[in-house]
Amino acid sequence: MTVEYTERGMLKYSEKLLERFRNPKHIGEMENPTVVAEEGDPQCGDMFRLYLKIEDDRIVDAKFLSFGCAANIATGDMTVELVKGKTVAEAERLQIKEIADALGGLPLIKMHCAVLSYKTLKKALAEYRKSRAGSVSPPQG
Amino acid sequence: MTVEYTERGMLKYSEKLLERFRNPKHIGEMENPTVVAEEGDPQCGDMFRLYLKIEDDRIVDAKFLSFGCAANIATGDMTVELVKGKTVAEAERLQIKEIADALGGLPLIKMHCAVLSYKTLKKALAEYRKSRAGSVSPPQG
Amino acid sequence: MRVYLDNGTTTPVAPEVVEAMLPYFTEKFGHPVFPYSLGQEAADAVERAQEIIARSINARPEEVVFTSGATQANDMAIRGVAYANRNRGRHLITTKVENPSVLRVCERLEKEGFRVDYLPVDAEGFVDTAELEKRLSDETILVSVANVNDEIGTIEPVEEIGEILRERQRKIYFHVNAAAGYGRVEVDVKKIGADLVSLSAHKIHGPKGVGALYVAEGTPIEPVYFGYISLFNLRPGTENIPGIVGFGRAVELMMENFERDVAHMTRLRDRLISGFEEIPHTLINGPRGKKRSPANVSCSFKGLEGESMMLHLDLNGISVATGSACSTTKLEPSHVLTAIGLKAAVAHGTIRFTLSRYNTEEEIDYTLSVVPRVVEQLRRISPVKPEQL
Amino acid sequence: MRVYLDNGTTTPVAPEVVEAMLPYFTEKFGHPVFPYSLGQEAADAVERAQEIIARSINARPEEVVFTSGATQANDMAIRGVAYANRNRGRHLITTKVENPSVLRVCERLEKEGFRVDYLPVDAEGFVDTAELEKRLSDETILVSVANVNDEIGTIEPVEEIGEILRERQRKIYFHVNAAAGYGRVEVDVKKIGADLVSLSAHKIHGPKGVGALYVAEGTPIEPVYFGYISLFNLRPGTENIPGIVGFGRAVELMMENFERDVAHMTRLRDRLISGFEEIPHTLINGPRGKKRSPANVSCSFKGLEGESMMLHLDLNGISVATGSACSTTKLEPSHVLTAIGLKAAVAHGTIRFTLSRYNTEEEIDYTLSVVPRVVEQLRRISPVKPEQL
Ligand SMILES: Cc1ncc(COP(=O)(O)O)c(C=O)c1O
Ligand SMILES: Cc1ncc(COP(=O)(O)O)c(C=O)c1O
Repeated sequence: MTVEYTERGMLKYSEKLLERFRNPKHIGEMENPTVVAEEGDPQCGDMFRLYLKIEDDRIVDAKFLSFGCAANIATGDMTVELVKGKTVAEAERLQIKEIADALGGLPLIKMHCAVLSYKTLKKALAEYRKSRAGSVSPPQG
Repeated sequence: MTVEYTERGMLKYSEKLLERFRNPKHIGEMENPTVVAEEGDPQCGDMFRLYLKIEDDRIVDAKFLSFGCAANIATGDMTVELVKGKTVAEAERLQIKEIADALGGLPLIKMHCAVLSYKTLKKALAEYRKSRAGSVSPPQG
Repeated sequence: MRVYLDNGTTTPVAPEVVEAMLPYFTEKFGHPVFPYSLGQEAADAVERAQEIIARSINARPEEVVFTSGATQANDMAIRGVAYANRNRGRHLITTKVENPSVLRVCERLEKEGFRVDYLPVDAEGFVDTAELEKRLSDETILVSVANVNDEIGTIEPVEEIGEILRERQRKIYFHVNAAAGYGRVEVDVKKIGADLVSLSAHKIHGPKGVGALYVAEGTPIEPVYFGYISLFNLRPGTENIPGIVGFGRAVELMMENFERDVAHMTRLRDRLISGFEEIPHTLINGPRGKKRSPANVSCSFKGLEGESMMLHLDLNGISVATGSACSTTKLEPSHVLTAIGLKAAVAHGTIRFTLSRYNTEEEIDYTLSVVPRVVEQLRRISPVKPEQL
Repeated sequence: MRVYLDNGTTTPVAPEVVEAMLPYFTEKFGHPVFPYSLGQEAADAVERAQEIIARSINARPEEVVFTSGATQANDMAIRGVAYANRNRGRHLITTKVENPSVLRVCERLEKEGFRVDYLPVDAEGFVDTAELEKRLSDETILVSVANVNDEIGTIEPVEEIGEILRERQRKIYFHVNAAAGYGRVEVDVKKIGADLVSLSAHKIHGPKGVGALYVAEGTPIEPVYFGYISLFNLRPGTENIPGIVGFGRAVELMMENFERDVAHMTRLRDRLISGFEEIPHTLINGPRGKKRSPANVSCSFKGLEGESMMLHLDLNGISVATGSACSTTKLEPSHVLTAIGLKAAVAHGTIRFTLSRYNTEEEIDYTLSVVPRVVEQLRRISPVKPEQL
């Protein structure tokens, strides 16, 4: 076994992340969303629900609810921020790393939070595609 | 193995011992002693030389030299104190414990110092007896 | 307002303690190993601290060994006694609700070929003593149980356990981790029948980096640390002299104020509990009344997650602990909350409020005004409905 | 006059260090494991101290683990690396002149089936590097050598040793106990080629009860302590936060004043040496000049015994160490003095004077006026004639 460095390194939140946690901009329920998706499980300590309002293949509004730690709330808020106003195709190209980077990095042990909001987004977009299947053009390469 | 208590307990000097060490009363060389005895070895860290002046089987004067630690000097000084003015027979009855007790106790690890001055005393007295052999009465019970 | 309610994790050092320590940094800075005056001064200070601590637990001064904390004391005690008694048997018994500092050592011993039983607890966290009796065997050499559970405040029946062990013909050593209980409940090694007791200074307004292990005279124990021996064979290395002095002073203050502090903390504790009970979908973990640590309130607010709650309370100036009070890097819910049967989803919403003599009624008023608001706020943004849990 | 000349045993804490520590007792008293603000403050303080110490030895902050002293760092390093590499071989090499904190660990490993070679030294205390090359084998996994001998001040050729080890195809880990050398000579882990370096705060005007181990990234090392993990996997237990802060501040002061302090100590050292050389039948142990620690004067006054001398100097207000600087309970003469070939009778009359930045010229004048008088006084009452030794 090789020395593992301080667990603290794995826990430390960036100022950016904490700021997002304290003042999330996109949290809350949405009435009449185009699509809703949920991922996670409270038994595992985190759950994430994403609401998207999509018009003309563009995400005109997005909101989320979170049961989870500070990183969960902050990554959720940042995910919404990064896709709001984008086209569905653009949103589909979002990378986990972009979410983490936009928060000034994520402690390793909290990476799963970015994964959770990312997966929820993917699920929501897939659902949207499915519901529109045939009626819209497929996403560009 | 059972827990051994602090080594410090074995090292701590009593105030009485330190006072003796600081101000020994009987240290120094003696001219024309009746008998001189030496015990110990500088290689082992302590050496003790005892001078007795004996008149009519009574120790009328005693002095010592010491190469050794504070306990060595203090036990030496106390040994002399305890036998000075005594008869040879009385001096022969001195116990190691009396020396240690008179100093307010000795750290366990320093007990050998009392042993050293005691052995030197015994040796000196034996030598005295030997040199007087036949000319004096044997020690009483 | 700043309200510190995480005294189970660590406590502010008492001003009197800092004052007692100060001379030992710059004036009485000698090394206790040398018999010159500066050294003796340091050694005497260690002895005085041994006396104070011994008196506080009804032991003899030589039975107190200083360590760098309860973690080290637990490691020294459990492995030390296990190794020294391995020829008499290789079975240990502890509980499912011990502090990680005990559990990690037991797991280590399991890797080394010892067998360890982890006793279950009931819904309030009380160790199952009937189960203990069942598990005792001719191979059992050591039992380790904390006197107070650090997460949910359960005062464990250590005297009863001591009694059970004493009744056996075969000597079974009894270790009590009293890090969470010291200063909150009486710790009398004779009444408990403990052979080893771990203590920590920073839980009782002493400094971090110092603790103690009580080892009853004659207890077979092997050193598990090696190196330069200063004062204690079991714990090599230059002693943290100012820390030890501070620990001693902290214990003096603890003993002087014990009854008053306990009454004070109990009052504040019960006010917090009553207040939290009014918040819907909220559980109080652990027992009520006399069997609960006067300093502990553990509360599960359903439908929210503890870390967020902790950080929101922090934004409001209130410091608390969450989930497993001692470890936030593991993603599993607290092993203690799991052991008392809490669903994981509820365990994740658990906050621990722990008191000290320095908390005031005003601080409790403030806390009771903030907590319900934060709970509501977090429930509003949560996709998990409390009534579903 | 009070003159402290036992800085090799421990040092007074610098006033700046006490000042830096104070807020961490009563205000910034948080536990570093929690991400609430009080906790982060403590964790940040630990990180800052890691950075300071890393810079001082040319390492990276994450490579610095805090311990309760050099004793613990040595134990962690030597056993940790030995266990982690036991499959590659079970042979260690150290020297006959190491501090007991290293020797006791090596002896422990011998009991556990490791083989340890203890390298001889020459009359000035220099490790025999030719012998090192001879002893290296395909079983060798670790070499441990102090950079400065704590008793006689010899600056060991650790860079040369590092070079020898680097030239081997097979990786042999190199541990350097720098407790006595830190603050006296440069410690650059890269230049030395060290994989592990032990440091102690109380030897450089920091507080007792805190030290550090440098572990080069990628070094295989197993934990040898078990329990509650706070910040460091290798060293469980709540960190001594004020101590760590004080250690960091002490290192800052050390680095700021390094050249001046070294020049100052060197001057005082050489004055003491010149003065003592005028006392008949007196030996200076260890090398002269650049290869000697600026802080160390080791002197054997033939025909007298060290403890008496130490206590007589103490009566005159002067604190010094004797014989084995670190242990006065064993009755054998210092293993270091024996290793350099001193006769036991001479070794028993050895006094160690160790300097710090706080010693003054006046103190040296005073010491030089007292020492010859005490030597004469003790020789007068000694049955052993110096010329016979
Ligand atoms: C019950 C219990 N045991 C042990 C410890 C660890 O003690 P220390 O921080 O002194 O290492 C703690 C807290 O940290 C505790 O609450
Ligand atoms: C060379 C050396 N190594 C290790 C130690 C022990 O360090 P600590 O007192 O920090 O445990 C000392 C002195 O005590 C020393 O001089």
